Amino acid sequence: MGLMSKVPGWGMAMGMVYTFKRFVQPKVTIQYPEERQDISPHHRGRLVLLYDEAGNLKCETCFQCAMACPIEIIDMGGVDTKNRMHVHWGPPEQYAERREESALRRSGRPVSDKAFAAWLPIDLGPLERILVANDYDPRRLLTVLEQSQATYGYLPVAALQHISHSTGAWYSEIYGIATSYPHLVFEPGRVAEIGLCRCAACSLAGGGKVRDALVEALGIDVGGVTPDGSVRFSAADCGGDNGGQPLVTLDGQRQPGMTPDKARDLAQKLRAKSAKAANA
Amino acid sequence: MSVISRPWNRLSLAGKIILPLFLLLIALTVLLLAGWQLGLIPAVIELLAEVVRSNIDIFRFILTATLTLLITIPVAFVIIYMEMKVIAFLAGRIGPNRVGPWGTLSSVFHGFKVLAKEDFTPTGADAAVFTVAPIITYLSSVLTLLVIPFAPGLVGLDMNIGLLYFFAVSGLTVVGLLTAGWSSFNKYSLLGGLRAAAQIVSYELPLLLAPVGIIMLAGTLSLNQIVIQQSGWFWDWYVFQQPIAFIVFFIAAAAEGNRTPFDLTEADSEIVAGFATEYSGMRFGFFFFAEYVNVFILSALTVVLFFGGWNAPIDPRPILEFFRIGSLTPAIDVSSMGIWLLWVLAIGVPLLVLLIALPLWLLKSGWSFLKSLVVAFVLFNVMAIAAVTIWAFLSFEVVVGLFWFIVKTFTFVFIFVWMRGTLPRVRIDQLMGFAWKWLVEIALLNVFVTAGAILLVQELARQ
Amino acid sequence: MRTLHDDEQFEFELLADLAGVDTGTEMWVVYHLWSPRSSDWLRVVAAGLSREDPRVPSVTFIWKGAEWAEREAYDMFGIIFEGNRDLRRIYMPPDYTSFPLRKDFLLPDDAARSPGEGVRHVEQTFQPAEQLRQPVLRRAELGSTMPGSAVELEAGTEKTP
Amino acid sequence: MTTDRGTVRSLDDPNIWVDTPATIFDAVPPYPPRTEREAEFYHLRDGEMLLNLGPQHPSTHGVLRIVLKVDGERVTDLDPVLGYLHRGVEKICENGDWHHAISNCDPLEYVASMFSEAMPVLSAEKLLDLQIPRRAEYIRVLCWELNRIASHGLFIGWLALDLGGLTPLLYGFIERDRIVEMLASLTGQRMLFNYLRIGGVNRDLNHDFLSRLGDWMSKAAVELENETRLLNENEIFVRRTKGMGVLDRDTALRLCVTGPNLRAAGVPYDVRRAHPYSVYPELDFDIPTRDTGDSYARYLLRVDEIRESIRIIDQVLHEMPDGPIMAKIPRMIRIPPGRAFISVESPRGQYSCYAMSDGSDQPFRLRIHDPSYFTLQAVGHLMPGNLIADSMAIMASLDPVMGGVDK
Repeated sequence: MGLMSKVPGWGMAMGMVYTFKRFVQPKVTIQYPEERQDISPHHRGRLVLLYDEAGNLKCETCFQCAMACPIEIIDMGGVDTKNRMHVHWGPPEQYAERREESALRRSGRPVSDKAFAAWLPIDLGPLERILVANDYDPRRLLTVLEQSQATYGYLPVAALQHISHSTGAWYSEIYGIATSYPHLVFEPGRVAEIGLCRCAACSLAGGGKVRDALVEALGIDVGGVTPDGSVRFSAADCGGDNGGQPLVTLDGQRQPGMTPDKARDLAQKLRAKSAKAANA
Repeated sequence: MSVISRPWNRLSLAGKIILPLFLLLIALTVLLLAGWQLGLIPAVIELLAEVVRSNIDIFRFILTATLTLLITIPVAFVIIYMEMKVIAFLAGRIGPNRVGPWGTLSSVFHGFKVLAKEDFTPTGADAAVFTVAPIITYLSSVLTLLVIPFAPGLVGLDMNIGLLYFFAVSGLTVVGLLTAGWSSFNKYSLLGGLRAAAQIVSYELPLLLAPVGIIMLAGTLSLNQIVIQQSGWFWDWYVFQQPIAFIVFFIAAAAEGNRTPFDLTEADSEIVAGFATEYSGMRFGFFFFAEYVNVFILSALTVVLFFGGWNAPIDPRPILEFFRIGSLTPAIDVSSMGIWLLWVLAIGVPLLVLLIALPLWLLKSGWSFLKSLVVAFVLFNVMAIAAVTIWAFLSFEVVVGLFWFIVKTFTFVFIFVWMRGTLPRVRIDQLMGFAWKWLVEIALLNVFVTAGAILLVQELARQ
Repeated sequence: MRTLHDDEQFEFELLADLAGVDTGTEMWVVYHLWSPRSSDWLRVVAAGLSREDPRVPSVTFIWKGAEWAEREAYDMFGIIFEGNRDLRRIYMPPDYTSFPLRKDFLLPDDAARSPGEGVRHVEQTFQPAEQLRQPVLRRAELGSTMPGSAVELEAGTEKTP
Repeated sequence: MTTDRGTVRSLDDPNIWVDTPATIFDAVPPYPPRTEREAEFYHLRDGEMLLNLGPQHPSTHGVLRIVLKVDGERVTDLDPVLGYLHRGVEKICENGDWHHAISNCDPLEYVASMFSEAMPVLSAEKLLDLQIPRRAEYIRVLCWELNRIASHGLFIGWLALDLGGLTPLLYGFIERDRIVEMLASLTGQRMLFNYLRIGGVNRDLNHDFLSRLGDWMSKAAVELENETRLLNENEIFVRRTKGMGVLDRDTALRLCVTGPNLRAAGVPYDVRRAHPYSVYPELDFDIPTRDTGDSYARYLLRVDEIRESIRIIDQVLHEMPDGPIMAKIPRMIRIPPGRAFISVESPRGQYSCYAMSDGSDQPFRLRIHDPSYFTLQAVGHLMPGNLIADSMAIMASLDPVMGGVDK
């Protein structure tokens, strides 16, 4: 072979011959869905919950594994041994949740800054009494939220976090429930509310122009709250009898004869009043 | 206006497309009918026929140009699929086998994917040049197909300067690559473009010099004549008279088509994707197809120049005389059958299908009669197609030529892909050194040797 | 160090490791030296560096490879190696000012707060010689001959951190 | 849609204009040069251009950005920018106890993680001066050598890929997959094994592992020959690697390069012989060295090392004693205060760790010395003067792994 390898192309030719040999040899690909690779029984790749012979789950949420996990990726939730209380270990949802206090803001809905006064320390006494009354039951979250809004006037972030911690319900569950009911409010203090009816009749009567004026004045769209938390712009419903004018309500009362620039003054008056109240 | 505008924006997107088309259709039919009545349309057709008859060769060129453009698409698909499969098999894996039977449709879906992808122009890129570059590359590699003789009668335009035209047009790819590299405002593509220019220009020389020996032997530049002169047994092919030229030509062809081991221009481990870094969508598709059409053309040219284009390796005629078999073409003259043809099609075909279905149904007890009918029909189709191809193969000269041409070309494409699977890449300065220091000298030497040989032969012939 | 390296009697030609250590009260730099021939090894500890301004002569003049080890020690502990031509941060982003591996480095508050608050700002100011100082050519100044791309970039103004 | 402005409307907030990538990501940093070296690097003479071998470049082994100063095709200077894969492993190890340190150190050298896993294990054992059972020692050596072969097999594939050859990488992966599947049957994981424990190993050899090891050993040598036949005499490969990136003896020593790259420069220095640990003194194997020190020598040297490893595995299998695989240590170990410096011969060089313990169950300081860190630095000194294409080949032949570089 010594002599032949002096010929310039010989090395490459031998390489080509070898690849051609591999060309005809059987292939190693494993067609995944049809054929499965023979993974050894000792493979630790799959986290599997074991069942004992009686058929019920061996894991009794003792959190040994979650505590021992060096990179804290085990996030467990379950019911405690007496099947009474929902228990939960691990960073609340994902890492993103841990950095961003309020799921509300992360959910992308425009929310006023006041709602995020980070951890305004409120006294949790009354909240604790409410939770005991409801037996820390995550299934009765709505009643807990309504009672806590009754006591504090609104739903402070600290209260929501305490509820989440004690009942084990996740942040997103609590915020999901709180945001889906209009009467649960996140902003402290009186929040003026401007309602505008968007039905076909009102729109034809010029409701679109009023809406644009209000949006431009308040800086938010329907269903939002102004950043300084003073005015909420919600959707009202005239039920058809709007008498030829778009229905605009202020805190529920109908405002007759509402033209776009009248609506703008109303909105600015409201924001000015709350700004005055804020720095007073 | 609000009455029309209101339902219009309520129309769905599809509705907005179909509605105007429908209206257009109605208008056209009305126009056609009116024209037909007034005798307007036949006059127009007459005029057109007159124009075509007057300058026939321009129309022939346009026809062949569009035909070659259309041929390249399936050819490129086949070669892309072949490359994917062969490299996979070389590397011990199976390659695409999910889309279509044995993965044959995967290259077609590559084409669709390339069409569907967003065609993005980077911020600093010079939009005009950026768009034109892939078109130049693609056209220059496709237009060369005009000159290649696929089969005895089947050649786009039998120019008597075929070879010269081929090299002139394929020289354009450099322009495309360079402009692509420069205009996409990216350092990597600039490097890629410059490398491409240097490489292709420096390998153009050996590519041109190698066939000079053959031109001297053949005496003409027209590819058709060259192939005709190589007819007969396989030892009449030029590769046996010009072995060195063949080796030089093959290496230069590999460099010309940017194939490994010379694929410096889009060396993905060094300069990301060379000149095609910033391209996406259909523009990248042009480059992608151009490369594979280039491979097809270069192997086709090697076959035409050195391996006797569409000539069969063995000359059937002497063997036939030996066995005293007359001309093989069975003389079924379909057109003269007239009504019988109708009968054969109407009854013969179902009868045959039934004939095949019965044994299937009886033997395969599990199958319902309908299923065996379907299977029988499929089998019948397969047999019918086989019969037709054999009949065509025997009776038409063109089909035989085309068959041999395709076989030879695809062996060379296989060799190109095989090289791509095995060999590593050559460095830019080694590549240039190899071209200038070795290939050009050998090609020149070959030219002189052939010239000397021809003179010697003439001298002997005269005595 | 030089004697250890060159002296035939010791022949410690191989710098196995250069490590910075923060012992809570002071800073150390620990060198491990190995000799390629015999299997004996040596640990040299430069202890007693003050936490405010830990300065150590650099060993890059003997082992050129120590350059990055020193860069890492500077990046993680803030230990300044005099004589190292290229002492800048190697892992952390260039405008990061606190030193992560120090004992007084609190991860949560540093991650949350913007860099630089509360931790001493050690930034090596280096004024290059005049002719090196000419402004670096920015894209707009490259004389963009491309008529189409009117890239209005502010010409050549460096954005200081 | 080509935006000729340098800025585009940002997606989250329509009224914010954001620089388009083309304008932000420029090789020239926005801040003034901070050190003399940086100033000298970013000062462009005429004809030179700064080229960003960006974090997601196809041939950097992991996430690494190199700013090349390029004059035409020739590299005149380069400045690697690290930190893209920096997870602060040393800081995390200081916050977790010694058992956590093991699984934290796994992804450090992810191609051969059995070696980087040995760092906390061996240093804890040295601090405890614990005598672990011989069977555990032998199993560890077996796993180390298997891992070395897998890593070198992959090295051959990467080197060929960086030079343009497609199939050697796949042959390398087929080869590596057999070994990794075998190790998975022993340790449970395919890549980051987490198998060593302080005082021994996690699980004993099982039948599945031994059967796979058996049929692999039978055709290991033949596979190796086939694998290298494709590249050894290939003219293009040889011409691209011979005489490329020459690292002679004293520059290697001055650059603190260790392992195969140093042995390719002619220094017969192997941690397994120079500072023997576990059962290596009892095994007889020799240290292959080359003296030309170029990429081709490094390639051939790693092929010889695979042969050596196969020999070692042979001996280990024959002399495997039986007995316990775990020394008796308390569940919650308190490492006595002290300092230990241990090192292991990993496929990329001397992988060592300087561990300090202050008596609590958490390591006080776990300094990890990764050979790829210094190999990458050597790349910085070897590349200037070559072409861009060669810089890839040189870096591939030195075989740094970014996980270890950006600890």
